[in-house]
Amino acid sequence: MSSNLTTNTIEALLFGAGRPLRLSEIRSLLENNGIYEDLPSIKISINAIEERYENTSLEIKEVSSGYRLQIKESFSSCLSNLWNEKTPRISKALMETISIIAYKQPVTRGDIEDIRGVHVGTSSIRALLERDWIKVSGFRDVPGRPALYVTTRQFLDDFNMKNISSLPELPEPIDHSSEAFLSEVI
Amino acid sequence: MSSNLTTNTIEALLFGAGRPLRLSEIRSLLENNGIYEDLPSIKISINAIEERYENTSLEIKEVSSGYRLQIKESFSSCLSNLWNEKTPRISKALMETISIIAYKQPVTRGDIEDIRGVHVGTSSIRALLERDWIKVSGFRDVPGRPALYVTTRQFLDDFNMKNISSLPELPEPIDHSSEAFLSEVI
Amino acid sequence: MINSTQTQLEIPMVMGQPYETLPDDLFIPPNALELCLESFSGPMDLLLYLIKKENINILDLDVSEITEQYIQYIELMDILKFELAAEYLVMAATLAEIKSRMMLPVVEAEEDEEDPKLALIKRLQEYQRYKTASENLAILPRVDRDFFIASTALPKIESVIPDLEINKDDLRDIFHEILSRPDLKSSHQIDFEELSTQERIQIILRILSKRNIISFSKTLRKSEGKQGIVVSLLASLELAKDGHVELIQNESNEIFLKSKGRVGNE
Repeated sequence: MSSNLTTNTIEALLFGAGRPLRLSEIRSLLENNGIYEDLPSIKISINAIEERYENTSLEIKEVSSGYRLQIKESFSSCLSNLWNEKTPRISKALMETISIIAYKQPVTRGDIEDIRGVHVGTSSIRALLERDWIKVSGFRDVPGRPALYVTTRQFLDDFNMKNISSLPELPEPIDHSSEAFLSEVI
Repeated sequence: MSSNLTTNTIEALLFGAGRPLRLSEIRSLLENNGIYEDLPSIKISINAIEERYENTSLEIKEVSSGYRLQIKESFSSCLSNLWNEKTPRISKALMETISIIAYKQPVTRGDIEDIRGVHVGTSSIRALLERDWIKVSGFRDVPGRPALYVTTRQFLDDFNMKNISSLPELPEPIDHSSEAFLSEVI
Repeated sequence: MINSTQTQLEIPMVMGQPYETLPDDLFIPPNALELCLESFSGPMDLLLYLIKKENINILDLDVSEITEQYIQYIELMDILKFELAAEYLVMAATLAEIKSRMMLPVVEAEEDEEDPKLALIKRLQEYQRYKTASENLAILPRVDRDFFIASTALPKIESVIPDLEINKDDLRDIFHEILSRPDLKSSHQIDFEELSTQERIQIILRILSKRNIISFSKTLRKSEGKQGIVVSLLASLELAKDGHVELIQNESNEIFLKSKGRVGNE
C-alpha cells in the first residue's frame, strides 16, 4: 500500500513536470528518490489524488502520454479572460528556444543552453509544453537521462506548416561564408 | 463570505495564470466572471486554499508579484531528478555582481567594477538581464551616460521574497569608527 | 533536501582536466589548490582569501607578507596557464607600491594624498561586505534549485487566440542569428601573435576596396570568439579615427563600415 508520502511525492512530480507522466516514468522517478512501488500501487496513489481534488478546481486526467493534472473544464471561461486580456506575447528568449528545438530536434535543455550560451529556465520549457508546441520524445542515454524535446503537430499548425521539412531553409552559416570571405581577400 | 466556488475559481486562476497574481488582480478577474468579492474575502479564500494543501505537496506563497502555488521544498530533490541535469549553477562572480546590484541599486557597471576590482563583462550583465533579474532603470548623468541597473520583481520572486527588504542584511563595514582607526595606523 | 551548491569544493580544472600534480619547483601552501584557484572571482577575492588563511584581521594587514604570497599565487596561475586578467597584475603592482613605500624612510606625507595602504584596506572591507552578502544570497532558497513552481494543464479555452505575431520565417531568422553569434563563452588563451589589429585593418581595407560597405559582423570569424570581436572593433575604430571609414548603425543595431573613398588598392 502506498503511504501519504508516496502519494504526495507523485503529486509533486505531476505538478512539477509540466507534462504528462506515464506510470512507468513515475515509478523510476520514485526509485531515484528511494521510494520503491509497483505500478498498481502507483495507480492507487493516483486514485487517491483524484479523490483529493474532488471538490477543488483540479482533476487528474489520463491522456495518451500519461497522467496529468489539469484545471476542470468548468473554469475555462474565467481563464479565457485571463488569457485574452494579455495577448500571449512570446519573449525573445522563448522564440530562441523554440527555434533551436525546431531546427535541431531532438534536443535536451542542456543542448539549448549550450547553443544559446545562457541559462534556460524550466519556466521557458514549461511555457512551450503548456502551449503544446513541444513534447518529450524520449531521454538521452547519458547520466541524468535528460529529456529530449521535439516539436508537436500543434506547433506545425500554429506556424502554418504541413510538416517539419516546411521549415524555411537556413542560409549558409555566416561564419563559413565570412571565413571564406576573409580568406578570399587575404 | 466567500463560497467554495469562489475559492475554487481563485485556485483555478492561480494555476491558470502561470505567474503570481495580486489580490487586486484576482478581484478584477473574478469580476469579469461575475463574482464580486472584496479583498479581505479573497484573502480568506487564499487562506482556505492554504489549509486545503496542508497535507499535500503544495503550498501557497506570497512573493513580490503576488500569490503563487508552489511545491513544498521537501519534494525538491525528486523534482531536480525530473528536470535532471545539474542544478543551475550560478558562478561566484555572477552572485557577487547581482548582490551588489541588489544592495546598492541603482548602480552602473563601473560601480560594480569598483567594488569587485575586476572587469565586469557584458556576458554577466546579459546573463542577469536574460534571467530577468535586473533591468535598466535609467542612465547616470555623467559622460558616457552609463546604464543604471536595478533588480526586478522576478528576482525577488525567484528567491521567494516579498520585497527587497527581505534580503538578508548587508554586513556592516568591519570597523565603524574607521576614522579613529585611520589615525591609529598612520 | 536543499541542494546547496555553495559548499562544494571544486577541483581545479586545467584545460578541462582536473589538476592533480603540482609543479615541484614551487612551494604551494597546503589546501591551496583545492581551494579552487580558478574560482577566485578576482584579485580582491584572492587577497581576502590570503588574509583569511593567515587568520589576521584586515585591519592588521601585513603588506609585505601578503604581497609575497599574492605574487606566488599569480606566478602559480601563470604556470598553470590560467588566463590571468590584467586586474590581478594591477593588484600586484598596488601591493608592491605599498610595500616599497613602507620600506622608505618615513617622510611627511602630503596631506591630500591618501595612504594607498589605507585605501586598499577600505576597498577590501567594502568588497568583503558584498562578498559575504553574495554568499548569503547564494544559500537562499532559489527557484528551480530549492523549490519548484506548481503547474497544471489548462482546460480547453474557448477564446479567440490572437494571431501569432511571428511566423516560420522568424524562426529561421532567429535560429540563424543564434548560430552566427560569436562564441562568447568559450575560454581562450591570449596569444598576441595570433590576431593582430594591424593585420585586421589590412584585411578590412582590402574588403572595402572591392565593395563600398560591409557590416561589422562580416569582419568577424566565428572561431576567433571574443578576441576576434575585439580585434575587429579596434581595427574599425582605428580606421574611423584615421578617416578611412565611417561607422554607421542602423535600426537593427548592426554596425556598418562605410568606405570614405580614401581606400586605395595598396
